[in-house]
Parts: sequence; C-alpha cells; structure tokens
Amino acid sequence: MYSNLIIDLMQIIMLTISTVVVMMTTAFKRDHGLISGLTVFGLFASLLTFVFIQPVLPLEATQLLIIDEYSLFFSNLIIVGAIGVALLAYPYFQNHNVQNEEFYILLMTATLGAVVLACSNHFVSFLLGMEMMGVSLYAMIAYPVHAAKSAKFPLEAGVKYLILSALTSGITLFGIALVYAYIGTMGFDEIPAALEAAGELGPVFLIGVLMIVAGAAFKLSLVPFHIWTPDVYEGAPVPVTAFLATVSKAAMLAVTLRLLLVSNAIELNVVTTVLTVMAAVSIIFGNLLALLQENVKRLFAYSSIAHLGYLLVIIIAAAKIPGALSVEGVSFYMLAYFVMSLSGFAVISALSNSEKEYDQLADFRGLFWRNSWVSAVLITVLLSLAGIPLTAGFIGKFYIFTTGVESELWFLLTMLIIGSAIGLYYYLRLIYIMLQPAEDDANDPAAVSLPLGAHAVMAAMTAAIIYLGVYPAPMIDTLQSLASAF
Amino acid sequence: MLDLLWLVPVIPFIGFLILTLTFGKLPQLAAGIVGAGSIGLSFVFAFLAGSSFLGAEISSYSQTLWTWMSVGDLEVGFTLYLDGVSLVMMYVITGIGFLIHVYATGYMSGDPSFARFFSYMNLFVSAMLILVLADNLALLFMGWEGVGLCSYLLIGFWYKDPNNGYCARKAFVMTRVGDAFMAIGLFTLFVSTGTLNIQEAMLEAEAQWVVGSGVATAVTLLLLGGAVGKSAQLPLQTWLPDAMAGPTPISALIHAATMVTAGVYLIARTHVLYLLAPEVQYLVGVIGAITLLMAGFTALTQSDIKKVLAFSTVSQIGYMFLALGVGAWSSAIFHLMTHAFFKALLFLTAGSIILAMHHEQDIFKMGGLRKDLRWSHALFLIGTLGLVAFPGFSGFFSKEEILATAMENHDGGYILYLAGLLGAVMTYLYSFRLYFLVFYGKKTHDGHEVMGLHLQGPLVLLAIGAVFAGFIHIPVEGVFPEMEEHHPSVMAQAAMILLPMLGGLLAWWVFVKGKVDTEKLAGQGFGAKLHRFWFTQWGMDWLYDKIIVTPYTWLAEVNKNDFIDSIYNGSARAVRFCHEVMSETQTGELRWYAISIAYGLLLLVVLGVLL
Amino acid sequence: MSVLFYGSAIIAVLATLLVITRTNIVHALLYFIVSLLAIAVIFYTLGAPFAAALEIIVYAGAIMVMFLFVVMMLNLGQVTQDQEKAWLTPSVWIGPSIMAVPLLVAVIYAINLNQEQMAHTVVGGKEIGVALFGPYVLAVELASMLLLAGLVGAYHLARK
Amino acid sequence: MEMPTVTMQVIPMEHGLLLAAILFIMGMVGVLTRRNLVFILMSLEIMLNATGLAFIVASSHWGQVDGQIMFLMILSLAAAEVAVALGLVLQLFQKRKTLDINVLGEMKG
Repeated sequence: MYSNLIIDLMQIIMLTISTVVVMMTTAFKRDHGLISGLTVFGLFASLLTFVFIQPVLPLEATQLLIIDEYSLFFSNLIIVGAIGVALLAYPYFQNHNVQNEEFYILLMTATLGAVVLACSNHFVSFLLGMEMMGVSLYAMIAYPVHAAKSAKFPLEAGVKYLILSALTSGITLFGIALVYAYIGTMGFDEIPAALEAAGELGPVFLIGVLMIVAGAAFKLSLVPFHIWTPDVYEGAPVPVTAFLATVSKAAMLAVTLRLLLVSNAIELNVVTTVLTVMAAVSIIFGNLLALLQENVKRLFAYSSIAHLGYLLVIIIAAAKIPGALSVEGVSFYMLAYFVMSLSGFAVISALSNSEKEYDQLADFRGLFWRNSWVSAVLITVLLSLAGIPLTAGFIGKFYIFTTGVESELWFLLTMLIIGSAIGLYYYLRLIYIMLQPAEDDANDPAAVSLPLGAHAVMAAMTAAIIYLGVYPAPMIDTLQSLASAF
Repeated sequence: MLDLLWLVPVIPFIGFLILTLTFGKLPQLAAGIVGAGSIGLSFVFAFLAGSSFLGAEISSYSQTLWTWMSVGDLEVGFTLYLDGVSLVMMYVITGIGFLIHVYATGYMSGDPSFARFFSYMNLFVSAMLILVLADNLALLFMGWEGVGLCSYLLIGFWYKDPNNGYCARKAFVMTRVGDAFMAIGLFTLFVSTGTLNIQEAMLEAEAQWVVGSGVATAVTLLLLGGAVGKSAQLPLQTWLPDAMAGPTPISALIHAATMVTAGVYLIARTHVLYLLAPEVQYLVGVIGAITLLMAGFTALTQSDIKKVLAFSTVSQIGYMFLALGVGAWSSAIFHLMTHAFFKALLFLTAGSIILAMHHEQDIFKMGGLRKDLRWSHALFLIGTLGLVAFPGFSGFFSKEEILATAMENHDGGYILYLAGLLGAVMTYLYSFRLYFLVFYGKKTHDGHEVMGLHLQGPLVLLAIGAVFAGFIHIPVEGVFPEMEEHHPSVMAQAAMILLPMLGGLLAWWVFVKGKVDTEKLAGQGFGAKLHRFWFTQWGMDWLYDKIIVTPYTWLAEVNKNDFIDSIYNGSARAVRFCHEVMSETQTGELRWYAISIAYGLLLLVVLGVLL
Repeated sequence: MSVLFYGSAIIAVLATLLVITRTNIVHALLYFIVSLLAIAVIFYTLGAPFAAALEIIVYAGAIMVMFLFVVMMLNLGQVTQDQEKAWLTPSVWIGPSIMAVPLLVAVIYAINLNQEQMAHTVVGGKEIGVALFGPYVLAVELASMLLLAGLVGAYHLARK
Repeated sequence: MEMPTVTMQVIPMEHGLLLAAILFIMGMVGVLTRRNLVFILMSLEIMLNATGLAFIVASSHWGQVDGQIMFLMILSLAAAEVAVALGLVLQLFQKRKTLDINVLGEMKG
C-alpha cells in the first residue's frame, strides 16, 4: 500500500524535494541563473512523474488527497504554468539587484500549494493548499519592494492582496466550520452520506456552503469578490500576474468543481441561484470595466473576470446535464484560458523588466511594425479570447453554448452574447492599436532585447492556442476520460 | 491515389506557411519556386486523385482528415468531399491557378513584396480548394470567408496608394453584405435539417420541405444573397470593377477564373434546395439575365482595358446564373470552366500589354499594336474568339448549351433566352471594340513585348485551353438531375450563331472603318445621355444614391437627433456610461474594497437565509 | 462548567470589543491576550485541553509577541495614538457596525438556538497525536511547507 | 472518527457557534473600520481565532479529533500569515513612515 502511496504522491513529493533543493542551494551559493535553472529542472522532473502515476490511478492518498485523472490533469497544467512563470521571471528579475533567489523558493511553494489544492478531497488539505499558495503569493506580489526603482506598486498590491485574501480565507474557514458543525465530516466525498444522516438541510449548512463559495469566488475573481483583481494584477510583477491569472485560477477552479459535484452541492437551489447571479454580473461587469481600459494588465484583469463568468455557465449547467460533459467543458475552457493568459502575459513580460513595464495601451501603438512576431502572438491571444474560429477560445465558447443550450440557461446565454459583443470591441481595439503606424521610436519597448525564455513560452502557448483550435479532438478525448473521476 | 486528396489543399497552405514564416526574407527565386511550385504540385496531386476518381466509377468520395470537434451530439469533421462538380472546380483552381502563378513570377518580378504576394496567393488557392471540397457547411463557410479575406488583402496589395485600400475595403464590405445573408441562410439550413453535412442536409431538405414552402424560399433567397455578393451580380456587382486595383494576375485568378464563380458553385452545390423553391430559381435566372445585359452595355463604354474585362466577367457570370435559373446546372459549370480558360487568357494577355505599354491601361491611348505585340495580338484574338463564342472555340459550346436550354424552357425561359441572345450580340460588340481599339487604328505609342518563358508559356497553354476546352466532357452526370437533350431547329441554331456576329461587324464598321464618330455620338444629346446611362451601369450608382444615400441624408436632415443613429450612438454612450460608473467602484481604497467584500458576503448570507 | 463557559464567553467578547476600539496598540494587544486566555478556558470547558494549551502557547505566547516585537521595533508611540483617535470617528465605524447587525442576525437565525443539549467528550493530546501521525500525516507535512513559505516570505520582506 | 472517552458536561453547540460568530463579526468590523495596518492584522487574527473556536466547538460536539486538527492547521496558518504580513508592515513603515493604509491607493480605475 505504501509503495503505491508513494507513487501516487510522487508529483507532490518531487515538488517538495525540489523546493528543498532550491532552498539549500540558495543557502550555499546565490546565483540567479543556477537557481532559476534548478527550479525549471525541478518543475520538469515533477511534471514528468505523471508517467508513473498514470497507471495506478485512481487512488486516494489518505483521506486528504485524491489522485485521479482529473486532478492529475490539473496538476500537470499547474506545473506547466509554473514552468512558464519561472521562464518569464528569469529575464524579468535579471536587472533586479536585490537577491532574487527567494522568488523561486516561493514559486515552488506556491506551485506545491496549487497542486495540493487541485488534488484535495478534504477541507484540511483544501485549507493547506489554498494558504500555501496564498502566503507564497503575498510575498511574490510584493517581491520587488526593496528595489530603488521598481516597475509598479508591489507594496500596495501586496498589502491589498494580503488583507483581502486573509479576510476571505477567514470567511471560507468559518464556512467550513459551519458545514463541519452541521454534518460532522470534512471529507468531500463523505458529505452526501453525512447530509442524508443529518436529515433536512439546515440553514447553517447552507450559509456555510455559501461562505465557502464566497472564498472560491474571491480567488476566481467573480463579482462581487472581484475588486482586488485589477489592482493586484497591475501592481504585481508580470510573471506573478501570470501566475495569478493561470495557476491560481486553475487550482481553485479544479477544487471548486470537484467540491460542488462530489458533494452534490450544485443541485442545491440556493447555490445555483447564487452562481447564476455571480456569472451574469461577472460577465457584464468584467466586460464593461475592460471597455476603455488604458492599461493592458488591468484590461486582462477585467477580461479574466468576464471569462471566469463564462466558465461559471458550464458549472451551473452541471446541475441539469450529466456532470461528465460539464467537467469536460470546464476543463477545456480552463485549459484554453490558461494557455491564452499565459501567452498574453508572456508578451507583456517579454517587453518588460523589473524596472520598467510596458503595459500602457500607448506602448503597444504600432508594435506590429516594430516587432511583428511579438504582436502576432498577442493578436492570436486576443482573437482567441474573443472566440474567433480556429482558436482554442472558439472551442471553449462552443462548449459554453452547447452546455448552456442543453440545460436551457437562456438568461445566461443572453448575457454571454452581450458580453462577447462588448468583449469584441476592446480586443479588436487593442489589435487596431498595434496595427496603427508607429509614431516615434523614443518609447520603444521592442528595443529591449527579447529574452529567450519568454520566446519559448510565447511560441509554445501560441502553438497550443492554434492546435487546440484546429485539432481539438485528441484533447477532447483526453478530457472525456477525466470525467470518470466523478 | 484517391487518399492523396488531402494534399491538394494542404500543399498550397504549406507554401503559404513557408512564405509567411520566412518574413519575406526568402530570395525572389526561392519564393517564386515555393509559390508557383506548391500550386503545381497541388495540381499534380489533384490530377492523380481526379483520374483515379474517374477510373473508379464512383459518384462521390469523402475523406475525413480529422474530427474537428465533437461536443455533445454534434460532430464536425475536417472532411473533404469529391464529386463531379468539385472535381471540375478542383482542376480549374489548381490547373489555371498554376499557370497564373507561373505567369505572376514574371509579372511581379522585382516587386519588393514578391514573397508576400505569393503567400497571399497560396493562401487563396488553399482556401478556395477548401471551399469547393468542403463536406460540411462549417468548412464551406470557412473557405468562403478565407477567399474573401485573401481577395481583400490582394486588392489592397499595393497598400501605399490609399485608393487601393479604398477599393479593397469596398470589395470587402460589399461581399460582406452578401456573406451575412449567406451565414444566416446556412444557419437556418443547419437548424431545420439538423445536420452540417451538405449531402445529408440536401437529403433531409428533400424529405422534409414542401416545394415552394416558406423555409425553402427563405434559405434559397439567403444563399442567393451570398452568391450574388461573391459573384458580383445585381445588385452587389459594383465592387468587381474596383477590384481591378490589384495586380493583374490577381484579376485573372480571383476576379475572373475562380473566386467570383464561387456563387455559381454554391447554387449548383445546393441545387436540390432551388428545385424546392422554383420562384427563387427563376429569380436566379432573371438576375443573371439583367446582369449580363447591364454589364454588356457598361463594358461598351469603359476606357480602362481591365475594367472592360471586369464587366465582361460580370456579364459572363450572368450567363452562368441564367443557366442555373433555367435548370441547366451542368451547362453552368461547363461555362464556368471554359470561361476560366479564356478569361484568364484575356486578363493575362492584357497584363502583358500593360507591361509593354509601361503600365498604361487606357485603350484610347493604345492602338495599332498588332505589329509590335505579335504574341499578345494572337493570344488576345484567341481569347476574344472564345469570349464571343465563335464557332469552334470553347465558349461556343458552353454558351450554346445555355441558350438552347433557355429556349426550350417553358416557364418564362423564353424571355431569358432573348436576353441571352441580345447579350451575345453585346458581347461581340464590346469584345471587338476592345480588340480593334487596341490592335487596329492609328498607332500612338510604341510597345515592346516583354518576353520570357514564364510569361508566354502559360499564355500559350491557356490559349490551347481556350480553343479546345469545349470538347472536354465534364463528369457531372451523377450530381445533377438528368437533362433532356435539346435539339433546336437548324434555323434557331443559325440564328444563335449568326445573329451575334452582327455585333462584331458593327464593331468593325465603327472602330476600324471609322464610319461613326463615337466621340461625337457619345458627346451630345441623346447619345450622351445613353452613354452616361450605360457608363454608370444603367444608373446603378445613381440608383444607390437615390434609394439609399438621399433618404438617409434626408432622414438625418429632418431629425438632428436621428433615430437610427441615436440607437447606435445611444447604446454606445450607454455602454460607455456604464463603464465609467463601474470604474468609479475601483477607487483603489483598500477599506472600500474590504467593505465591498463584506457586502458581498452579506448578500450571499441573506440570500441563503431567504431562499 | 457552564458557568465557566458563559463567564469566559462574556470576557472574550468584551475583551475583543476593546481590542477593536482601542487607540493604543499595546493596550489592544494586551486585551487581545486576555481574549485569547478566555477562549483557552472555553476550549478547556469544551473538552479540548490540548487546544487550550496551544492557544496560550502559540497564539498568546508566540504570535502576539511577534506583534509586540514589531510595535516596539517601529516605536509607535503617542503619534500613532493621536492619529488613531482622529481616524476612529463615528462616521467611519458606524457603517460597518450597522452592516454587521443583519449579518449577525442572519447567522443567529441560521444557527438556530435552543436545540437539545448534547454531551461533549474530552479529546486529549494522545488522540490528537495518534490522528496527526495516522490519517493526517500528510497534513503535518504540508503544514511544514506552509510554514516554510511563511518563513521565506517573511525573511525576504522583512529585510532592509 | 469516534473517540470514546470521558463524557463531559453540557454546553449546547449552538452557544459555542454563536460565540464564534460574534467574535468573527467583531473581527470583521475591525478590519473594515481601522486604518492602521497593525490593527487590521489584529482584527484578522480575531477572525481566524474565531474560526478556530468554531472548529473546536464542532469537534467537541461530534466527539472527533478532526476539528482540533483543523484548529492546529489554522494556528500554523496564522503564524505564517502574520510573519509575512508583519514583513509588509515593516516595509510600509520604512517606505512611507506611516501605517495608514489610505496611502496605498495609487492604482485605480
């Protein structure tokens, strides 16, 4: 049993070992290149362990964690995202003269937390994963705070994220406590049986569930818990923003969906109502807020609010259609969104460093004529975000439509169409700005020498966007097997 | 060999990728080899696949490359479908496309954006092949939009001249109007038949729809909208002459041989639906008839050599529509093929003349060129004879089939026949006017033929096609319903052949003999009015002005806060206003943020207690 | 036992009220410690002596001292106190306090008082130890990584 | 998991939860009203402590260890969070010579 357990937990064990190795190496020799290389290597090693895990699935690793196809998919996604962030971070912090090595330790612990979160099957591991990620992120967001000349407002963003995140994790924890007090168990899959034993649903339980939903909604930046998103996205260093937009969202989404489906909470009327309201408002608010935004990082922040709103539509649909299709749709949309966001932030990161970030719309004017490759990547991302055919975003939107139509969520579909129409405007606006003739070259982000790591991330993610858009069938097949977990 | 079919559209796409991903850094020779070679290779595979298709004696062949997506019950595949019609189209696109590409390596040589030109051209060919080989509506629409995009890019190829950009946009917007109709049509078809597969949709429609029913009429009308836009028929024809702003090989490939015939292909492909909506089918014929006459008259008044050819294209496509309207499906496709040969020949020869005249396109500044430009003269004459349907030339066989069917058609086909006959006269008249003005008369400019194997070689092959393509038998029997053989009386046949020749004589009489002073005739009184009427495409521009622009400006005048406008502006303003209100919530103040989260929690908890 | 519980509860609430209304940081901290001690007593009455001990050792003993240490280090004296007085105007605290009322009402309604009384069992240190190194062994390991993240983060941020 | 040990005396779980809820909301009001970062952190600690209390109450109601384990985890979370947060407090004071969070409002819109 224990040998199986070790294989099962191999990814997590490997991540832990890599973290310790990175930390120990830092203690003996501070070398930015070495440490970042070790980090990428360690993450790769952890990623590759899935080869060994796959054959023994699914297996519960104690009551806390469950490793199945579904959680393995999300952990792999998370680790890929972390590799991308590490590749972006190296050139970004290259001119940051304060010690950089701790960043990679924090990146590793945050990734570990995200993986634990994605695998958790119990509120204790849920708490630990969420907070491991959260605590690491507080420090990562505020990381360049020492620099005499830092690109943005890391301190402001760090404090904002810390206070608001601690506030909501307090709320989540209290919710968990209420649920636990009512049913007497904290394992996700024991909830339905315990509920049955408890008889009718008490309001304590409902309020507890809603408080947990609020905590998840905060991390997923859904209205009305979205308000931190733009400020933190803007103030954090770009690689960290990329982490927030991809890894943190994917991990939280994975566990939320599992919790909702496994505990049957999605079938509660209150929960669907609350989620429906959140989805509708997120779609509209997110798109409206992004409309005339002049800062690209904030624009992505607002658009992420809208996209998570879209995603929520598929989750809500799970109440009426077979959970398998919903899991498939959510996973695909998350994958698509993950790839698009990472690619988009890689573009900003490629143009920026820790002393100067090029994130104003004006910086992108005429970028196409100065650096066609980078702007072609961004155009691909924007078209995909807008849901143009032959991109990953289109297939994702298609899932929303199919699931929405099948479960007759006409109201949400209307919101989706309105939101997409508004969205098209600001995505095309950015493309238009990039295609305008360049005016002066004084403020020229393309003059910054483009780093190799960022190129690799951009190339890989763009290829993924197009591949998923043109030939999604193999990925869809893979995702269909994920649903066997439920 | 049939399983090589997928290579046919893929090879041009690979050519496009190579040319694009090298960012124009490829030397001209290499770019030319990749650009033209990919189409040549594609033609070879098309030929191989096609000959084994014909040898196999099957009516159709599908090849699924991969399943694009299967979400829920719906499955959409990247599937190619080959039957007689798509086979003909595939041959025309790759074969004539290849010749035009070879010609273009000579014509465009020295252009700084040589590689960009060929990358667009390759993308176009690939998209066009996907359009004709598509097995389902989604793929067809993708190809349809793809060729539209390439057409836009290529018309505006010399983007430094703002006028070219304007022409490109005009073409894009006008075809877009048609595309919007077509998209709705395709969607309606999909919803009512429940399948995206074209053949299945046809069968479903045949089984479900009643002849002349509302849904059949609506779908066919909407599809007709798309076809009319793409094929430059009334009332969306005005973009094609402007599209001549692009380089001449583009005009030959896209705006004569292939893309503009996509509308004809679309209607032929969905002919089952049109049989279920006879009124709309007749409307197709009427549109064709009016367009062919109108364009013929307009061609007579043009002075730009490419514009004359452009209007003649509009006119010839009118013939194809006429054929579709009277149910001569295979004749339409037949004429499409022969037209591709002689019109490509005419355009490319015109390109040679333009090169020889140092980019002069005004036919009144040419004249007497038959001595200087021996090659061009001979080739242009062959092309002209094909165009006017001179007996023995390719156009003769196809056009005669169309007219014969129209004549025998009992449901109002006779009027269409008369229009077609009159159009044939006009064809002689404007074609020979062009020919005589360019090659006869007083010599005003010296021209020097630009020679080269890659210029004259394709032209000679096209000329051979323009002569002999009429003898090709197109393998479309299994696709279209059987047509009874038409044997018009000898008198009728003689009339059909001889009457139009009067137009040629008239042209000779006027432009060679100089018996009539055309300038004087067109310069004053009734003649001037007529000339203006013809020149403005029977007043189409004027009509647009009266029907659309004037009422619009009038409405705008009457109502300063114009109603329609205020809907658009108002909603835009409302959205902006909402944006500003929302932005106010992002105050940047941490305390307010915390309070908003607390309020969110309160909202949730209250909801939880109440529900 | 119930006397002990309700008495401690009142002390905890009053002390906490004082924490959030004080203007002097050190005073507030001391009240917080009082509140923590009262809660530790409650833990004891609920049959969780181990948690009670940890509450005092870790919370009051370590975390509060950390606060105190920072306060001392930054030397936040009279200036801060005056500032706090100026900031803590009714206009600032009335809004959130009023909002808190419906929240509290909703929670009280949900908790639904006056159910039948239930017996409590004492769960001592031994059982907790067994559980920690049995089914929850992974949680212990993961908690160590959480603390590591906190450590590295604090080390980086607190550096001059 | 059931742990049959000494049965103790009778305080309804609801009263314990009520106390936790009161403390929790007081902590939240503290977060919302204070402007000094250290006070805000203290209020957050009040909230966390209240959730810890709720877990202990629940675990004693069910006679399980799970709630107490959760309390331990919350304890370590509080320690980690406070450590990082106080690091930020030091930075804020160093950069701005104040602990007023209202100075942190440069990003908006």
